[in-house]
Amino acid sequence: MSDDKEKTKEEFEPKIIAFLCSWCSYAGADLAGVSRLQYSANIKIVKVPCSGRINPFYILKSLQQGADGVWVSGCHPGDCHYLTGNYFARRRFTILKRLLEYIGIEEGRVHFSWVSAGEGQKFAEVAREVAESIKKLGPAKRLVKK
Amino acid sequence: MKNPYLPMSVTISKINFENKAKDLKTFDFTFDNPDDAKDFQFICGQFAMISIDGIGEAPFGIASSPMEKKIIQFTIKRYPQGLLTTSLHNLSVGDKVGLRGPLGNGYPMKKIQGQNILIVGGGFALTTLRSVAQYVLHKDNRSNYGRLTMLAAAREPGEMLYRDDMTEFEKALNTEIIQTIDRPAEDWTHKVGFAAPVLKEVAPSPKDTYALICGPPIMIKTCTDVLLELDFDTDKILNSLEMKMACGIGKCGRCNVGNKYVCKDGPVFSYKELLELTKGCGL
Amino acid sequence: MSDIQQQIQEHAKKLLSDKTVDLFIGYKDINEPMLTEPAFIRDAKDADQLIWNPFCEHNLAKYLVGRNEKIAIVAKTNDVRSIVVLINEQQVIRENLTIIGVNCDDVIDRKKVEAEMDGKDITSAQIKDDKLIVKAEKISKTLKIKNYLHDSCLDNKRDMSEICDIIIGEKSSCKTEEDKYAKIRELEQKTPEERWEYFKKELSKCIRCYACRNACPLCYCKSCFVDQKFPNWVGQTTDLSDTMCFHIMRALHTAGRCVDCGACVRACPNGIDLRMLTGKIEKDVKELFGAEAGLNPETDNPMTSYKEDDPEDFIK
Amino acid sequence: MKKLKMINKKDITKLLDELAKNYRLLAPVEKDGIVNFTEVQNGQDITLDFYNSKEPLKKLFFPQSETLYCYSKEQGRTVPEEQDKRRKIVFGLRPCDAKAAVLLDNVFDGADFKDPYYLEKRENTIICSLACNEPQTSCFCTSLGLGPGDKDGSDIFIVDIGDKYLFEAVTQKGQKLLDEMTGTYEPEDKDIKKAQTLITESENKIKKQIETACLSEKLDELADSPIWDELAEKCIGCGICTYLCPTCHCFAIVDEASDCKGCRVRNWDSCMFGNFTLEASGHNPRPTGKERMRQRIMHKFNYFVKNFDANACVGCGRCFRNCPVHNDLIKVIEKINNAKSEPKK
Repeated sequence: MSDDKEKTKEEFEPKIIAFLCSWCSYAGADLAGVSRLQYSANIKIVKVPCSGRINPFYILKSLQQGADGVWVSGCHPGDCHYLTGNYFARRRFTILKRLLEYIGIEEGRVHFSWVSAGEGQKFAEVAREVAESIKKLGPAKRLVKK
Repeated sequence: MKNPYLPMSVTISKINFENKAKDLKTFDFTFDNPDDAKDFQFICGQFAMISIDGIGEAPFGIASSPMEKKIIQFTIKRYPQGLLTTSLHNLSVGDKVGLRGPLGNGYPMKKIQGQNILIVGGGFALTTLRSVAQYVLHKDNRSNYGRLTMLAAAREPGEMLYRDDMTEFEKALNTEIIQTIDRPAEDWTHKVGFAAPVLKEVAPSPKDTYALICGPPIMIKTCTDVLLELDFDTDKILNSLEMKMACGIGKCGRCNVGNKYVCKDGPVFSYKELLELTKGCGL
Repeated sequence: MSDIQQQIQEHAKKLLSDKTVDLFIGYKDINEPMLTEPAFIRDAKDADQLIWNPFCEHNLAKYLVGRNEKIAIVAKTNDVRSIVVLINEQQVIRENLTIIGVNCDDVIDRKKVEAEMDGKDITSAQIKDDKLIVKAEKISKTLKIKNYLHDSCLDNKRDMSEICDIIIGEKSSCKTEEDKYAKIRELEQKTPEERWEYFKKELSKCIRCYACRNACPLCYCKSCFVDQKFPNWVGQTTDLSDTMCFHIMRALHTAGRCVDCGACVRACPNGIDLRMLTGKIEKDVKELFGAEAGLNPETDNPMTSYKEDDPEDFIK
Repeated sequence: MKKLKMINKKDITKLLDELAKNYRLLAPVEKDGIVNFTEVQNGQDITLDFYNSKEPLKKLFFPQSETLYCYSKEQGRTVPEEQDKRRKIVFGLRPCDAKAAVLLDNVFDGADFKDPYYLEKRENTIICSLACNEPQTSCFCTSLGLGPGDKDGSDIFIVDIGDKYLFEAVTQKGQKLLDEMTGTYEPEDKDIKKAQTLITESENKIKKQIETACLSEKLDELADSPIWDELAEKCIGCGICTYLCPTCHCFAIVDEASDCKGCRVRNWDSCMFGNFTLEASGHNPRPTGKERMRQRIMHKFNYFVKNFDANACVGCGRCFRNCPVHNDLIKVIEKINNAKSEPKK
């Protein structure tokens, strides 16, 4: 088995990329921080104008460059600042998630969520859940470019 | 066996802007390894592959004269689509880049000895031609060459390259420098007009004269026609071509004109050679 | 079969001589066993070069993009659906096009026939009504054509006559009964490790020649994401991760547009079954959004439209 | 120091097992109906009953993607070393691929610049090629000056004469390897004669021909002829013909970087691709399929002839056998030879 299997799971610090829509989820993250809610530090946030802006290539490129997990979060359907951004994104994510799992990427690698600006609490919970599921899966082996 | 793909390491010693639009910069490089500097013997008109590790590599004409031993100069234009040129323009003094060369055949300075020289440069293609002018006007070489006439054309005054060098060249004896821009602009004292008509006006006699032309394709075509009208010998009209290159040593098969490679057998071809090559429709 | 060829030649002569079209795209024989080539006929007297047999496998819709002359095109059902997608995406002007739909359009899969001849080089192949007589150096076999057709033909029995301007051959009544995504559903049941191993084995055969991309009528981008350096989406090396990303990204581009014509599978020199990848997306789009590509020029692409109640069970 | 040796067919597996012990043995292996040269540890799972491999031998000396050098902040630029330095044996290669390696030497072993990556692998490999007793219908090597029995480029030349193989050492390298082989015995005259007759029989089986006598001059005349539009019309511009061709050697150099370390990689490239000559300014001297098809044919049958006095083609037929639209090189050359060239304007 590869050397990091001997390294017990606790030491493994996953690298998680989070694409957050700047109007809702990024504000949610701010609120979580302001209200001192703890969530895993391995989540590296990338601010994007809208969840509709996220090209599936970003998610694939992150997995290829060695991210152990990707989390995409945007506004709830209906209150997108650009009205329909998250509706298009939703269809795109549906196809992308099923294709990635079909190819063989483990179930808990890629996460999607709707977190509005006022849901600091939900943001922290989802963040913990994402970090937990990715830590359980261990370092990413598939699709990573050696 | 020497690895032709491994670049030498050079450091940027000076950067200055060449035009108002600030998308043309001249970089001065010094060699990190002294015996690289010794081995790097080049002649005017040769080029080198400048590379940034992780970004890429591309060919650039050497703008400084071979007589200049301490530094080596390149003038590089930033292209919006150009990954490497944009990255180069983001570098600052002290950064290191890779350099491979000298490559290509360069201008036949030996063959030109004893002859007059007519230089016709358009826009930022003046780089290797300035190298020729500096080399010819250097005190050790001036006696080997006849009259030097240099026509530098540009779209507007802000785009005229090496203006301080040209004021320097004007002082030399038996030398005439003509600058021209496409359309009149205020406080512009030199000529106005496209390269070809101005060339017809100022061109020296074709006898014992080599014409070195480099610039955008349309300028090369019109100026060559003018020179042919003045019955310049097709063997004495020299063009420096530019094509996309990857290896720079005639292996990767992409920069050929006919059966000759611009990187290895060129970039300088006489008009006579080009007529022969493009009969085989090389481009 | 030859009366279909007869009709195609007559249509070509008529269309070309009275100038309704400038170019007639069909198929030409190249007297090689089981092979034909795309034909571009511009004047009427060459019309008799046009042929029709079960080896006319190429999807000619590939040649329509970027031409603004008046064109007539011989099209099988899947090709017609590709043309519909191109019309829908404004790559082809419907008025400039005369679609000649050929209905009995089953195409023989050369790889299946070659597998029967245990590697020997096929020297001749003749059609005798519904049988194919194939000769190799010391072997001769008679095969029932029905068992050697392309999967993409078997899986996509559809009647597209109302889209076509001219219809040749009787309407194909049979519709594909059994589930066309059987192989994909079977792969879905397996564990992620088995699926990863399957795609790793398949895609490590890829030599990045881009025949799948260049044969596909949907891939008409001026500058493909593979050629872009700024940003460099996917590496050019044959490293498994780069190849996988290329094929995943290309498959995502066909979401809601792929008509499953099989041109990519036929073009691949190493026989990679890319329909297992694009088929998965085609299945998901059909099951989740109830949309199928290339049936009606007016419906827009499911990926550029949405419904309020789209499925979102996986979104936290 | 016998040049000729015989070995029975049933002992060939044992011989290969021994060779695999102290050499890296590459032999034709069939996987899902496709035969390719792969590294094997023994002689069991190889097949010598095949026409030709799908991918050419060039992939061994000039791999599809090869790291020129790696760079990092600490070590600067380092050229990767091949770990397993043992010599390689390519067993069962076809004579056309062996000849293709000689043609590629003109490019990579040039008088001006030598390619260290190619040459290191080239010297470290012994080529044992196997004569073709059964050429394919798409083979046309006889019209390129070689044939099923051509020994050029091989170190050991093998002929299958029914139940035995005749080994012949062609070069010094081959002789050294032949002497190391065990289980071989002296051939009789009738074996040598039989090998000769088999080869001439095989040569007569090749029906396809191309006329290359004055092809280079003809191509010069046809520079601007409209024939190229017609020849390139059906081509879809993929890279199969150039990637599977044993003599195509064009490549691109690309940098792969992840944060502050990475490497410069050389990948195969194809003149049929759109961005082969696309410049940063957006100008492309070969914008459409017509110029690219012209460049491909010109490079192989005109420029290579002018530069190295040989056609860059070995008649293996891979280019049109694998082409999605079967762009038959035989017919292309025929059309070029028969085309009338209009007077220069």
